[in-house]
Amino acid sequence: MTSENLEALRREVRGWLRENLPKGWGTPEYVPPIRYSRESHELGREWTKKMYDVGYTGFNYPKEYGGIERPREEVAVIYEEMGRTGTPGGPLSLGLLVAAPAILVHGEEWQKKRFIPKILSGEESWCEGFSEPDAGSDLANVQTTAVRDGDEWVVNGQKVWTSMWEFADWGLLVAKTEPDAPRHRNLSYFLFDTSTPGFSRRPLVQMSGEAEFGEMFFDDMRVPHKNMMDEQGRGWYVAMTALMAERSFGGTGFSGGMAAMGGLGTSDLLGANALVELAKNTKRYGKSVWEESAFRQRIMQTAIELEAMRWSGTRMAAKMMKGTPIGNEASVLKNFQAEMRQRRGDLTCEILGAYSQMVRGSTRAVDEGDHVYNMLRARGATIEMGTSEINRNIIAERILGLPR
Amino acid sequence: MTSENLEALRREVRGWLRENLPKGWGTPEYVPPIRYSRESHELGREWTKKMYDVGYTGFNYPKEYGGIERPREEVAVIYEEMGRTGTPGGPLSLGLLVAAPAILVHGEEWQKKRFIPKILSGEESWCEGFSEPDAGSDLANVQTTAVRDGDEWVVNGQKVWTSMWEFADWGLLVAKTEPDAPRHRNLSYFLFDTSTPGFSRRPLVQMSGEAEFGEMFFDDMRVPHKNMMDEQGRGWYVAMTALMAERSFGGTGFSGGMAAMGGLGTSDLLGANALVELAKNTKRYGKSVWEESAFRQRIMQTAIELEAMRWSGTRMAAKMMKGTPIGNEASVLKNFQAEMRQRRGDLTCEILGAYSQMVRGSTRAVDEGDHVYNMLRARGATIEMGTSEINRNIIAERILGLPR
Amino acid sequence: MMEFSLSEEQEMLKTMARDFLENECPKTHVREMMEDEVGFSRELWKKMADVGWLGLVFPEEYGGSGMNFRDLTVLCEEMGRALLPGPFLQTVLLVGMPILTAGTDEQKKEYLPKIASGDMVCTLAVLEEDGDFWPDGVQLKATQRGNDYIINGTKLFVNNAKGVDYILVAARTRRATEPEDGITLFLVDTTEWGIYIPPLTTMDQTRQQFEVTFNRVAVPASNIIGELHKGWSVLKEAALKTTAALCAEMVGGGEWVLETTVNYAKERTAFGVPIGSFQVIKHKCADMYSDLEYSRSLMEWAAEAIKDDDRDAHMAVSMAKSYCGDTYKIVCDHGVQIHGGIGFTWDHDMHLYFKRARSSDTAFGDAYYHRELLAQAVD
Amino acid sequence: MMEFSLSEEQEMLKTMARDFLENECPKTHVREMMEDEVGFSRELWKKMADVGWLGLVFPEEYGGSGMNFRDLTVLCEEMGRALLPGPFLQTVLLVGMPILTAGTDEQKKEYLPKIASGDMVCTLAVLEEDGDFWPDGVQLKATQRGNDYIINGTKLFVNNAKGVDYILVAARTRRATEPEDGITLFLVDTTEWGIYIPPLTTMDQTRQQFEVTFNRVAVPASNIIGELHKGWSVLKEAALKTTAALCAEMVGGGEWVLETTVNYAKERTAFGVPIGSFQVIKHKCADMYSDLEYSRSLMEWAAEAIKDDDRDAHMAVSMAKSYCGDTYKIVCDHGVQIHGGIGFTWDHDMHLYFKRARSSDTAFGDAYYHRELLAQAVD
Repeated sequence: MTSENLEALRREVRGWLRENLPKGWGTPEYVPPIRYSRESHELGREWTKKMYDVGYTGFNYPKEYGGIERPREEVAVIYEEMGRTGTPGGPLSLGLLVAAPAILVHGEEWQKKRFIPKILSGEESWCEGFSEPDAGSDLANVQTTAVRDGDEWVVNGQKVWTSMWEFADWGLLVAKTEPDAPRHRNLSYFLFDTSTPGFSRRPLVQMSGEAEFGEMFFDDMRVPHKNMMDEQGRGWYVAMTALMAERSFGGTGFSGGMAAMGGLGTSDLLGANALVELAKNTKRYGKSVWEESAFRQRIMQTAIELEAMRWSGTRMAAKMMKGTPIGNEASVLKNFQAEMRQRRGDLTCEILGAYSQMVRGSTRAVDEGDHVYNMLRARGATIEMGTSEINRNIIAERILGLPR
Repeated sequence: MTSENLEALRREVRGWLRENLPKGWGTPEYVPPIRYSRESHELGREWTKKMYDVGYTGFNYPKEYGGIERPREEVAVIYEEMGRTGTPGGPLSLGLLVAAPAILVHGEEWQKKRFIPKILSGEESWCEGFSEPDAGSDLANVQTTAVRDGDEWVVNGQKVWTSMWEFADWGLLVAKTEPDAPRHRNLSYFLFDTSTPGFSRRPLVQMSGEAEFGEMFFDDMRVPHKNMMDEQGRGWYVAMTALMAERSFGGTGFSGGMAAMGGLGTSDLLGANALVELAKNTKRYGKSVWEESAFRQRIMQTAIELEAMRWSGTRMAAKMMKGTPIGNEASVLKNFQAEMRQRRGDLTCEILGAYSQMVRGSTRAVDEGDHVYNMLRARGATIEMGTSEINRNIIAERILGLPR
Repeated sequence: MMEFSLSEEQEMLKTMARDFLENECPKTHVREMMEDEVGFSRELWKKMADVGWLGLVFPEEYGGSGMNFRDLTVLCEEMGRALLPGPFLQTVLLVGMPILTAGTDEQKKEYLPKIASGDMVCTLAVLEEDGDFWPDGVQLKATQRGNDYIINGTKLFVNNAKGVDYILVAARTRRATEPEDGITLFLVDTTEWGIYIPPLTTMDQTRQQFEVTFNRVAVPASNIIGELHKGWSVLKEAALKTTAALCAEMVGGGEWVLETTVNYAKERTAFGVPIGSFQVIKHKCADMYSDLEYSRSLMEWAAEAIKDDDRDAHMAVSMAKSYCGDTYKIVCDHGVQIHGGIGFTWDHDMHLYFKRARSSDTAFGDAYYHRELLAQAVD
Repeated sequence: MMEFSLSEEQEMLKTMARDFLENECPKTHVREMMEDEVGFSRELWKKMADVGWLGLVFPEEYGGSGMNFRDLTVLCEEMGRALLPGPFLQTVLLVGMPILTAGTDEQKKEYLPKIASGDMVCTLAVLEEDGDFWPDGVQLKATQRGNDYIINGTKLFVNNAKGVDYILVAARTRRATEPEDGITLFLVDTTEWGIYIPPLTTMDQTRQQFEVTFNRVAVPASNIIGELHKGWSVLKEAALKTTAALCAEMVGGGEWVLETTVNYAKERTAFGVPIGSFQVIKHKCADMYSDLEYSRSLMEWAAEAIKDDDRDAHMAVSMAKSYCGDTYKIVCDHGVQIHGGIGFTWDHDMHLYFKRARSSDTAFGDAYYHRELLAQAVD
C-alpha cells in the first residue's frame, strides 16, 4: 500500500461524500429527520446501501458473507474522511450490533450467506427478543416457549425492552425449548420473520415519555426448524455472544461501536465542550456558572472521563482488530459509559437550575429539552444490556476470579 | 421540681466546677496530658470519682448498683453547665460503654453489686477481649478456649484490637466453652482480673504509627466459675448486647455517647468551624482555599452532616431516655459517623495540599500533625465496632426486613 | 429542650392525613391531574378545606384551627408521600402567610377565611427569566396610576397559575441601590383583563408550572400586601417556611420510594432468590434508609426552629433543604435502579417521584445554593 | 496511530524489572529504608545503574541506552509496584533531563555519564513555604558575586535531599513582571559549606522529604543549567515528564493493591465462606479494576504523547495525573477496608501504598489543581 494510493483513495472518498451526503449536510439549513421516525430509518437504510455499494462499509466480515475486504490502512482513511464531515447514522437495526456477530459465530452456513450480506448493506433490519417481564437479567426465568410441531416451532410468549423494534424485518429470539432441562441447556435461539402471522409489537413508553423500546408478542407464531440458530438447547451460549457484542457497543460507545457500525461523527479532543459552553452561557444568581470551581471541576472531570473512555475504547478496538476477543472486558466499558452518562446528565441539570425542568416541546426549553431527555434516558443505561450490578459481578468473577 | 430549685442546682454546679476543674482549664495556659498516657488516664479517673462523689455522674443506673438517681431536669442542668465549660474526659476504660450495660443485662446479682458501682465512680477500668486474628466480625471463628477445671476455667488464646487495653483492671472476655455446640451456643462470657497470672498484653501498632489498641494473650489463665456472665453457652447474646452498646457510642458520638459517659465538651452550632478556619488560612497557588466554591461546598456539606448527626443523636438520646432500646438503629449512627470522619479527614488533607504530608513531630506540621493523624485514624473507623459492611447488613436485614 | 417525637395530636393528624390521601389522592388521581390543563382538582381542594387543612395554621378568628408550623409539616410529609397535585404550599404559606403577617386587618378578614374554606386558591409569582429566587431577579415593573398600579411583564415558573383565583405578584415599584428595596407584593385577581397564562411543559407534571404574562394589568393599591417597596422581607419569610415544608414533602416522598423499593426487593426474584437477598441491593436500601433518617433529623430541626422562631431557623432550613434535596434525588436513583426495567417505564409510579425529587430540589434554591448561603454566613 | 500494547522489548523490560525488584527491593528493604536517615540504598542504586536503568533514556554518547520515554514508564510502573525508595525520578528526569535538554556540552559530558553509572545521585529543590509548584512560589534568592552566585534561603519538600550528591535549585535571580522570568537553575554540590538538611517527618516514609537551608552558599556560574533567568520553562518540561512517570508509578502501585486485595478476599473466610464471595466485596474489587483500567488508558496516552512530542501532551498529563491520583487513593481506601483490621496495622504493607498514594497525589499538583489547569485551557 503506497501512500500515493492512499492519497488517491482519500480524494475519492472526499469526492464521493461531496456528491452523496444529504443536501445541506453540515450547514444549519440541514434539518435531520426526527429521531426514531420512519424517515430517519429510511435515510439510514439508503445511506448504508450507498456506502456498501461503493465499498465504504461492511468491513470485518469475510467476502463469502458479503463482507468488504480492504486493507486496514484503507479502512482508516475511509473512517478519517467520514469522521471529518460526519455522516448520517445507519438504519434503526440491531443487525450490525447483535445479529451479524451472533450469526457469524453460531449460524449455519446458509444462514450466514442469507442474512449477513443484507445486514451489511443495510437492506434488512433486525431486532432481538431477550428480556421478559419476569426475567430481567436472568435467563433462567425465560417464559417464552417454543414447541416442536413437525418441521416448525410454535412460539408463545412476550418480550419487553426490545430496541429497534419498530422497523425490524427480522428478529432474534430466545425461547425455552426444553422445559425440563437444566439451566443453560433449556433454551434455543431462532431467527424469525416479523411478517409471520401471530407476531405483533407495540411501543413501551419509558419514563422520559418516549417509546424508544417496544414490546413483542408471540401468539402461536410458527418458525421453520431450519431457522433455529446453533443446536437445540444451546440458546444460552448464543445469548452470551449476542449480549457481549451488545455490551461492547454500550461501552466503547462512540469510538469503538460507531466505528464498528461504519458511521463516524466528528470528535473534539476535549469532549466536554458542550458542557463548558453551557456553563459559560448560564448565569445562576447573576454569576456565570463557569466561574464556580465546584462546576469547573466536575465539568473537567467529565472531560477526563470522556477521554479515558476514548482511549480505553481505542485499546479495546486495537485488541479486536488483532483478533483478540474482548469478552468480559465489555462489562467494564459498558458500566463506565452508562454511569458516566448519568453523572453527566445530573451535572447538566444542576447547571441549568430551574430550566432543568423544561422538557421537549416547552417554549422555554434550553437545547430543545435534549438535556433533560438525556438525563432521564441515562437512568436506563445502567439497566439495559445487563444491569451495572450484573456487569460488576462479571468483572469480579470472570476477570478477577472471585468466587461465585 | 420548681425552677427555683433548678436555678439553685445550676449555681451549685457552676460553683463546684469553678472549684474543681484543673488549674488553668479553658485558658491557653492549661496543657492537657498526652493522649492515652497514664497521666491522662489518672486525671480521668480522679475527675470521675470527684463528680460521682458529689452526684454529678452515674445516672441511668439503679441505686442498688451504685447509680445516682436524679430527676431528668436536674441531669439536664448538670449536663448544660458542664457543656458550657467542658470537662476532662473519663478514665481510659470501656466500663461505662460496654461492661456496665452488659453486666446490667446479663450479670448475676453479685456481679452487678460488685462491679457496676466502681465503674460508675471511675475507680476500676475495663477492657474487652472480642476480636481475634482470624475472627474479625465473625463470632463463629472465635478460637480462644476456656476449659472447665473444677471451680475454675482455664483460658488459652489471643485477642486483638482491644481498646483501652493498657490500664484496664478488669476485662470482659468471650471464649469458646463448647467446641462441639452449634454456632450461637458455643461461647461464654467471663469477667477476668487483669492481674491474673497467665494474662499478658502488648501494644498493636496501627497505620498511623500510634498504638491505640492492644493485643491480649491468655496462657493457661484461670478464671473462677462464678465470674462467668449469664449462662454457659449464652456468650453470643452477651456479645450482641456489648456490641450494640459500643456501636451506639460510635454512632451518637459526641451528643449521645459523651453524654452517656458523663462528660460533655462545648459545641458550636456550625460544627465545621475548624475546617472553615483552615480553609481561610490556607492559600493554594496564591489563592485562599475558602474562595473556591468546590471547597466551600464540601466544607458546608461537612457542617451539614455534623448537624445531622447532632440531631439524629439527640433523637436517639431522647428515645434512650424514654427507655426505648435503640438496638439496630445504632448501626445507622455508627456508619454515618465513621464515614463522615473519613470524608472530613480526606477533605482536610486536600485543603492542606503539600502540608498534608506532615505528621506529628514534624517541625512544619500544621495543627501539630493532628489533621493527618485524624485522616489515618479514620480508616479504622469503618472497620472497628463492626465493619460498615456488617452494619449495612444489619440495617437491611433487621430494620428493613430484607432476607438474609 | 427540642421535642423530636410526635405528640399524640400530631400522630392522629398523620394517620388521618394518610388515610384521607390514600382514598382521595390515589395514583390514578395524580396521573389524571398530570394530563389536566389546570393540574389539580377543585373538588379535592374543597374536601381538604372541609377536614381543616387549608386553615390549619391560621388563627381561629380567621376560620383557621390555630395549629403550629410543626403540625403543618406532619401534613406535608403525607402530601409528599401521596404526590398531591395542587398549590397547597402556595396558597397557605406563600400567599396566606404574607397576608397574615403583613396584611391589613381588612385584608386578613377578607382573604384568610376564604383561603381556609377552600374558596380562594392562590399562587405566587416571583421568578423571571433568570429562574433564581433572589431580589435581583425581580424586574417586572408596577407603575402607579391614580389609585391603581399597572403591572407589565412576564413571570416564569409559576406553580398552578392556570387554575388559581389569585396570584401574589412580586413587582419592582422603584429602583434603589439595594435590590431588596423597591419590591412590592400585589395580590392580583386572575380574572383581570390582560393576564395570559401559557403552560411551561415541565418534567414534573404532578406540579405544573406556567408562564404568566401581565399586559398592562391594573391592580388597585388596596391589593398591596405589606408595605410599598418593602415586599421582599415578607416574601423571604414566607419562602423560608415553604422551604421547610418542602423538606417535609421530600422526606415523605423519599419514604414512599424506600418502602416501595424494599417491598419490591422482597418479592421480585432473580436467579431463584428474592433480589433483596443480594448484598448490593441490601446495602443500597440501607443507604436509602440512613440518608432518609438524617434528612428527617434536619427537617424536624428546621420545622421546630421555625415553630419556635429560633434565631438559627435560616441555617436549619438551608441545611435541611440541601440535605433533603440530595437525599430525595439519590433515593429515587436507587429506587429506579433496583426496580430495573419496570422502574424505567412510564406506567410504574417510580418516575413520578424521581421527577418530583428534581423539581423540589430546584425550587427555592437547590442544594448547591443553600450550601453557598451557609458559607456566606461564615464568610 | 497510537500503539497501546507493549512491544516485545518493553515486555522484556517489564519482566526483568519485576524480577529485579522482587529480589532487590522486597518490603523488608522498603521498611529498612523507611527507618534510614537517608532513605535509600547506594548499593541498590549501583545495581540499578548496572542493569542500565539510570541511563535508560540518555543518548549512548553519554553512557545511556537511548531508549524512549514510554520505555521508561514501563520501568516506573514496576518501581511503583515495588515502592522503590530513592530519588530515581529526581535524578533521571528532574535533574538529568534539564542537563540533557538545556545544559552545555561540557555539562552533559561531565554529569550525564556519572548519572548513568550511578555515581551521581540528584534531587530537585523548587518548592518553598507555600508548597505549590508554580513560579510565584520561587522566592529563594541567588545574587551574583564575581563568578559565583550566593544562594540564601530555604527550600521545602525536597525528596531525599539528605543522601544525594547534587541538588538542582531553582532560585530567583531577578524580579520581573512575569513570575516565570528571573528564575535560574543551579546545580549545587551538597558537600558545599552552608547547606543544612533537617528531615520533614512526613507520612509517606518510603519517599522521604527534607527541608534544605542554604546559608550564603556559593555556587560557580558554570553550574547554571540552561539560561540565566530562564530556568522555569526547563523546569516545567522536566516536571511534565516526571508527572507522567509518576502516573505510571501510581498505576503500578494500584495494581499491587488490587492483586493483593483480590488474593486476600479469596483466602480470608468469614461466616464460613471466602469474603470474596460477598457481593459488596466483589463490586468494590470490580470498581478498583475498572478505575485502574481507565487510569492505565490515560497514563499510556500521556506517556505516548510525551514520547511523540504531541501538542496535546500537557492536556494528556493533566488528565492522567488527576485521574490516576484519585484512583490510587480510592483503590487504597478499598484495599484497607477489604483487609479489615489487618489492613489497618503497621505490620501489613497496605498502609505503605495508602501513604504513597497520598504523597504522589500532592506531588506536582493534585487532582484538583490539574482539573483547574484543564479548565483554564478552555477559559
